[in-house]
Amino acid sequence: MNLEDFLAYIILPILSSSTLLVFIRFLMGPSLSDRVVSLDLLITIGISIIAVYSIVANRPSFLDIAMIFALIAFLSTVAFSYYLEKRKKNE
Amino acid sequence: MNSLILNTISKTLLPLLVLFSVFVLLRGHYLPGGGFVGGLIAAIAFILHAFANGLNETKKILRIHPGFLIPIGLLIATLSAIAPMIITGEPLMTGLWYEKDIPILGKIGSALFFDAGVYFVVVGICLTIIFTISESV
Amino acid sequence: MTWFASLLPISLFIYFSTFAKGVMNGEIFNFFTSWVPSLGINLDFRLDNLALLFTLLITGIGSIVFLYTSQYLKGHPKLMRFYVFLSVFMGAMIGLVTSNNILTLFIFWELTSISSFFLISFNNTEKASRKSAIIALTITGLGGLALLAFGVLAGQMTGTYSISEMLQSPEAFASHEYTGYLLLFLFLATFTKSAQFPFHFWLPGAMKAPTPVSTYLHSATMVKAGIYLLLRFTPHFEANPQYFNIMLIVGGVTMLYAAINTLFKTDLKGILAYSTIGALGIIVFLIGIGTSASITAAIVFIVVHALYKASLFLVTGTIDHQAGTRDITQLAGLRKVLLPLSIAGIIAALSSGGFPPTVGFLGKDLIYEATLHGSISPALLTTLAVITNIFMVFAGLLVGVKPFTGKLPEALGPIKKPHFILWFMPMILAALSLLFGLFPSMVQSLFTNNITPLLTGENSPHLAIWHGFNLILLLSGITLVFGLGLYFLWKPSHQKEDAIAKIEGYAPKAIALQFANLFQKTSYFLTRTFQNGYLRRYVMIILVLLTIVFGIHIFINPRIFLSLTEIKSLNWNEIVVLLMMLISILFTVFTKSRLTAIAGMGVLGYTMCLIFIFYGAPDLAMTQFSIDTLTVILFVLVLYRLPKYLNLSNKTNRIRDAIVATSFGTFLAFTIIEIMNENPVKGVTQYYAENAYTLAKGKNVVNVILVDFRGFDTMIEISVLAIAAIGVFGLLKLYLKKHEK
Amino acid sequence: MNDIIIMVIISLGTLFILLAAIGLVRMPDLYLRMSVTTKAATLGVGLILIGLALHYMETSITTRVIAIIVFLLLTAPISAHVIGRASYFIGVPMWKKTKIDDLEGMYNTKTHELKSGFEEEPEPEAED
Amino acid sequence: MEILLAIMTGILYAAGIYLILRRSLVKLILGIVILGNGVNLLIFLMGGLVKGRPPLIPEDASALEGIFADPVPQALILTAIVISFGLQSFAIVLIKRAYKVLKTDDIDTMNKTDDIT
Amino acid sequence: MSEHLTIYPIIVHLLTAILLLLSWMNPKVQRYISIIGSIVGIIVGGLLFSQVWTEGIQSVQLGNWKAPFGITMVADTFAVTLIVLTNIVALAVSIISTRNMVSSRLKFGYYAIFHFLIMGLSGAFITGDLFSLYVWFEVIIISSFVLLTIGGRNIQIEGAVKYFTLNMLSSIIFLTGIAMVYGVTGSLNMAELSRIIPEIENQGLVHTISLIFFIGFGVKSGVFPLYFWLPASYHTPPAAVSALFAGLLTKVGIYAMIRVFTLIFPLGEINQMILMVVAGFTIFFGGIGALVQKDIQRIFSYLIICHIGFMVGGLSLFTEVAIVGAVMYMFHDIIVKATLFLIGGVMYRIFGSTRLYDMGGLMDNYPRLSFLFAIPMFALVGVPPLSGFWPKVSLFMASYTQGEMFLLIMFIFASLITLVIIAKIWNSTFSKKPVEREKRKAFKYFEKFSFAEKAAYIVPIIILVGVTLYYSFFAEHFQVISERIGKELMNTEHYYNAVFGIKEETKL
Amino acid sequence: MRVQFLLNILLAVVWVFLTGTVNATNFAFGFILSYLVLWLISSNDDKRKYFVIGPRIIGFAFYFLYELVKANLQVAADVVTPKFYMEPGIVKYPLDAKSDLEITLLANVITLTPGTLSLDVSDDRKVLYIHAMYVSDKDEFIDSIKNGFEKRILKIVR
Ligand code: NA
Ligand code: NA
Repeated sequence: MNLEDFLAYIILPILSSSTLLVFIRFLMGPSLSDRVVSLDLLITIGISIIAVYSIVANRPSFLDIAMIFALIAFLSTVAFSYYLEKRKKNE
Repeated sequence: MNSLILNTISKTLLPLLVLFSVFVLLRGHYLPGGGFVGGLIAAIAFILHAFANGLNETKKILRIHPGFLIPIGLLIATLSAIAPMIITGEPLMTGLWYEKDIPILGKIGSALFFDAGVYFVVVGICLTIIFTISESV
Repeated sequence: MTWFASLLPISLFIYFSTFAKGVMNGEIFNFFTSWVPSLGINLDFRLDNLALLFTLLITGIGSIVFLYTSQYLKGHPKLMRFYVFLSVFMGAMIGLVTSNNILTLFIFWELTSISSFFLISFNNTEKASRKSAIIALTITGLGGLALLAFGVLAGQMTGTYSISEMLQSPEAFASHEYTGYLLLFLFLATFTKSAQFPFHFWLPGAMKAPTPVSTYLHSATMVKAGIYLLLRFTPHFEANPQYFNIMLIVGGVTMLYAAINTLFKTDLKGILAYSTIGALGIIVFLIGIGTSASITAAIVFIVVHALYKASLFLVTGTIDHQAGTRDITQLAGLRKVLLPLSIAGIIAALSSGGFPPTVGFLGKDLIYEATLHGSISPALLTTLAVITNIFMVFAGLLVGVKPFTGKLPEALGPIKKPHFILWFMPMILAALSLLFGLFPSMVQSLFTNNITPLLTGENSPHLAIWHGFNLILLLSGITLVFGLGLYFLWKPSHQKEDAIAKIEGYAPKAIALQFANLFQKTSYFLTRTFQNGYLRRYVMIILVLLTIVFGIHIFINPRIFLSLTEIKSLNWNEIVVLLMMLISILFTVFTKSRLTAIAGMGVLGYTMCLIFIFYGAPDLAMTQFSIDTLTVILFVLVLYRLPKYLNLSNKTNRIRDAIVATSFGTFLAFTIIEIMNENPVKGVTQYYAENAYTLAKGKNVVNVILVDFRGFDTMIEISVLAIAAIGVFGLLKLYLKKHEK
Repeated sequence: MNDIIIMVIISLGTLFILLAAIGLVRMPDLYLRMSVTTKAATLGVGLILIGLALHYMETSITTRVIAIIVFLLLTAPISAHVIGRASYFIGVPMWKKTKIDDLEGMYNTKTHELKSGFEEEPEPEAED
Repeated sequence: MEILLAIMTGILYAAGIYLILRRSLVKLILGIVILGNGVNLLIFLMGGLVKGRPPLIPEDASALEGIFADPVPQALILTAIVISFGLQSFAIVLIKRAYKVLKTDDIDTMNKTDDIT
Repeated sequence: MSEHLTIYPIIVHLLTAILLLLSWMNPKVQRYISIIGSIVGIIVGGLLFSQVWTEGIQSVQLGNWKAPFGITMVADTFAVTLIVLTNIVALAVSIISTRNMVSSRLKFGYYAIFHFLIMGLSGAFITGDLFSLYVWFEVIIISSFVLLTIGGRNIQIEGAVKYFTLNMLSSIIFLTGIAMVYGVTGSLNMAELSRIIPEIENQGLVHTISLIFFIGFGVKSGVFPLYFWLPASYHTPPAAVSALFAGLLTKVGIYAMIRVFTLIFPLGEINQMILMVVAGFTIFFGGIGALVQKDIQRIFSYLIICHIGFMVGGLSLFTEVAIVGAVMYMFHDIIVKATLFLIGGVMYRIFGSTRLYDMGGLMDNYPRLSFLFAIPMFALVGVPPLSGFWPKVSLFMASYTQGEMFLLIMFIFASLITLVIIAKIWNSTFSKKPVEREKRKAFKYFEKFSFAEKAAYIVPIIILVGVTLYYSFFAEHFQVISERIGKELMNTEHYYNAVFGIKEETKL
Repeated sequence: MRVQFLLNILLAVVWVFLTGTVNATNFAFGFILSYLVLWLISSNDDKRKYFVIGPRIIGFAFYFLYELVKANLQVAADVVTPKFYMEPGIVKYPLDAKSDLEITLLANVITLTPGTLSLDVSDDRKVLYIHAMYVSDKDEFIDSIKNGFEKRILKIVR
């Protein structure tokens, strides 16, 4: 088994399954924070999926997407937190 | 947000992200990226800074109202678009290219300036929108 | 100085008179300037006998009215405006009767409607005036549009808009697929304008105008426009019996209906209004008989009617001006104060009644002559004519004689002598009635000798006051006797007027108004039903339409290729992505919390990114991701001031919406699958692949498209962004002060 | 570089990610979930990225991998920190078996100020 | 996958439509965002699906050869995404302003514009 | 220089807008820039027109990429005439805005967005690329949103929500259509599409796609039953903005409809019938809507809808003569509707309200103004020889030659109801006694205006009325132009040749 | 220290020019080379600090990695086994670190190691609140951090 096949048939499915697990937490919640954390983790896993996929498809340029994911993913988390605090403050 | 940790990191990330955004802008013609995404990243950098340190701090860093970046960007893009009409008499948006390669940037041409215009506009609009909203909350 | 304005009609009258000699010798004067030749609309004027008759009436009576007005409205603040309107109206009338181009004619026709609108509502602060004006305008406007349709149809059918040239294509007017429409439109135009039953009711309302206007509009001009057109097109329709039959019926009904109505009016102008309608009915009726005698009668009657009706109107006006009332029940004995006026009134009344030796007698004779020798049922036609004329006698006497006879009621108070213009003008007209009556040969040589052949191809019968003792004389006698009898026996009163008012609910006017009312209500209902302010319904309608479009497509043109091999080739990643996408959609749709919905949207965007990555669109993935992040930030920043979701729609709504949404989605999906089976040759894509680097010096083809091949799109796109940003800025920052709004 | 080593590194990374995912589902409260997951995933991604760098063995890619890892190390704790503090603030409940809560009562709910408990001069209470 | 994505596009449209038919302004905007995603996916599908072959000219080549994803729809989507972003941000602010001045999120209470007064 | 003229109308307004943004805080300068920009726009439009008129359809290949690889801008007679008219309206609105728009609005980019809107309109008219058309539409939509909402009162915001939602929806529909066209043909160049589409084997699909376009454009152009956003929003913004919207926005929808249904999807029998029915209903519902309204701006809004029926009806007949009529009507409508909304603005200043009930006495108090106002009002009715009359001749002709008496009767209905409505307005506004109000609004009434302010309100109306009168008395000019447009639209090879640089042997 | 760093870069650039090969690898090589050279020629303590930091950072990185893996494994065991052995709690951690940078670094490092999570810093910067999974003994927990991460970080930064 060469690397590409290994990644495509073993690693990627595992990563996808992890995604699914995280997604389940996203659906379950129960709090908004849980969902935000799930979203954050989803994106992190996405970075790994992209990395692995870039090897599978032999497109190193996909790494750039991963880079952008890594840089700005947490911004929505910050935004949500900002929201949670502000909302509390307003109430 | 009143968080020491976030404040510190955001100050570190700001130059990093801005640098990165320029990088993304410059390489767009060859690899994924370009003025649009670059502009977004730059904007996000400042937005993060604003989240962490408050709007006023960020505005101090920016010095000018982000709204001004919009006409500036538009002007750059427009000029690079009409440059061929003036310089070579070719139609609007015709690419003008400097013959030789330039280190790092590769080929330099009007498309690059155009992309830079896009970059500025995007930064300007994102910041204008987000800042306006946070101010008027 | 206000009489100065009268120089206009007077000089025009003189000007047109100079053509009289030539025209009477059979000459036809043409004036042609091209205007909009591409449409076949030209300034094509043609002065023949018929046109001349009308121009002289228009300018002649116009002169009188202009002069009369100078005293009647003396010192009125809006006198100049009045003259302007009147002049425009006169000009339009002249244009109308001299146009040889049917569309140019239409232009003038509409101008008369519009300028009469202003004239009728001249007393603009009175609600009744305004209402009458609008009714008149609506009715005549409808007619005008019908005329346009007629003109265009006739023009298309004959290939010319020149009225005289249309004569070359008689078949268009006789038997053509669209001749029916032609008739419909023409009659709609003329019957509305000339106040034929059931469109007549605008005319009594138009009496709200100052009396000079009524005089002008209803004696010689406005209402005669329809008559003019009918006469003008008589040669064209020569071979079409329907043309004449319809007129006969409509004219007959109109004259009878109007005649009877005169009994129940107490306002002088009201009586005159109905007698005008009656006269118009008679003219249409005469044209409808369609013989040369009847046409001649119609022409003569036009002149007769113009003279006496104008005169009576002016008399009425002076009475009103001096006595301050037009109520016939209150008026009597005015001869003592207004002697010259009473002479004019009596002469006009006599002419109206057809007493010899006025020209009215001549007219009446010709009418009976025509009915007696009509093509169908002379007895019936004659009976109708006699009955009508009896009422006309009555009406004439009532207006022209009654106010002057008897004892002056004290209630009227002291009455000043009028300015001489106010009695002299009606007097001129009355004198003319008398003059023409005494010398019928003048009428014949001036009018009928030339016009009758023009319209019928036959010579005019000999006109004379005295034809010897014959049936016609007898009929005239009967008419006068019964008319006089009616005048002495029937006293108009308010009670009678009120009594008839009770059944006026069934009159055309009431029906029309009810219809208008109903129409208004229906309009209101429909407008509120459709434009009810509920955005969701608006959206719904659009979506349902779209769904129907796709649905029909799927059902009548099913080309769906589903292959299972595709499902088998799926790998786990794809399944996971699809699953996540599906669930996050459902989640976003059905969650009870806004924030969770936004988070769900974030996941949705993220799965889109993954799809873009898997299928070779890194730029898209990047952009989608950054934009999604920004959108989430935006939402979050905005949302915390907004209230929580409320579950607002009820279950039925939700089910209904779900049905629409799912059927739309399903149909769309099928259509997409269908489209994906098309495999177009993508020349453009191929070109980009080959030339992105060599010609545009970029290796990221998507980016090269964005900044070069289709760079201008990007230019516009950033403009969109700029606008949006400015908009956001303004929307949130700009709060206008009260005075700035 | 030998493919086997890359496979091992990537597999390890994947394993950590899987663990993080499982942890996220299994852990009983938000704080524990965050505790478990954010870092495991960061480690996992880092390993996978290293594997990728080893696979390509190109400067441009290696630098980018390093950049991503640095970015992650900078941002991942921030996410956890901001969401954790916000959650505590709005009262996302802790697991029933939580032993200590030193943070309790330290936040000023109005001003968001956080006390240390070591303040030198306790500020006089504001009169409302 | 093509067919599944086609169906997914249908679902996105359906979801968007369902949301914009709700009475809440927020849902309305969410619906529009989802519809936007649907359109993007549709455009993407219209270019034909090609796995893992982005339209990037390799470093050692001067043209794209063989199979590659159609760049045209990608460029169109990019433009569309950006434009929708502009519109959406404006819309989001609009609902904020609407809520501020009208004091409601319920679209059904916004029916004054068509009153006949 | 002259070979690039095609693109100038866009560049002029783009640069003007940028300049305006740069002079952000200086309303005074903005006013001058805007007026100068509009005047330059008219000049450029005029030059382009004369070029098109003498040399035939002009095209520019943006980026110097030959069609269909880049974006082609095509100025045919239709487009260029619309551009000239657009710029004239722009000048008028620009002038009235100097006073109708308070300085604070200008500081929030009013003028810049206004010029972006004009740029968008010009772009939509001359683009030869389907996707580009979408992008131009978005420029138009977003700038109109902004103009609609800035400084918004409650009702304005409410109107904007409706406007936004429905227009957004229509954009999505339009984009869906474009995607499908690309999926079927692999091309976006409109000229190329005109050749590819007929070759498609699956014509059923093509037909469905054409209907999607119809619905998309239908919303924008305000046809039944897709017009709801229009009456809900057009009466809400200041007069200058309403005038701009009324004159131009719906026309872009119509323009697109005419363009697409002549060039890309020439109307077949079914679509003709659909359009015809739609036209009839549009006339009917627009007309009755206008009839029941009590506010002058709302009445005009509904009349916009009603008169859209003329244009859609003309298109539905699909003969050269009918297209001529539709196009002629469009030209007339652009000018007159804009004028009417400007007049509405003046009336608002005079009476402090736009409700008919609150008005009156205009004719007695402002006789000269009344005369001025009467011209566009009666032109709208189509009182001959004013501008509204001329197109009807062609439309009536075409209805007759196509044997569509239904349409003919609907046209008559539209004219009649317009007549009644205008007469009603006349009665309430001009004729009736002014309403005595105890409490007057606290704002500057027209009578208190300085001369300059009055001029700013009246000069634009005079300009537009001047155009109307020119149209009215020199209708031949417009007729000849429209006939050429009809020829160009109905014979697509001219367009195709211009785009693909094929020399034509015979000129039009 | 800053001077040293700039000098280092300058020398690396000079190296690049000298060798005539303009690329990243050569620059990195030049950088390391000049670093060593500078280290050799450095005279006083202040200058020396620049050269102590390098190895310390590397040392810290390894320590961090070690802690990361170790803790990860510990948590992993807890995650995959059915029963939870954790004793979670929020611990008030008194800070020695003073500057923004120090506190942030420490907090982030703590967060990055599994099982612990920096929740917030008190406004007077005296205390860091840490959520931890395993706090069987609070003092021991605090000590482990004090002597582990905090000490190392302070060494690098100060
Ligand atoms: Na790009
Ligand atoms: Na180019």
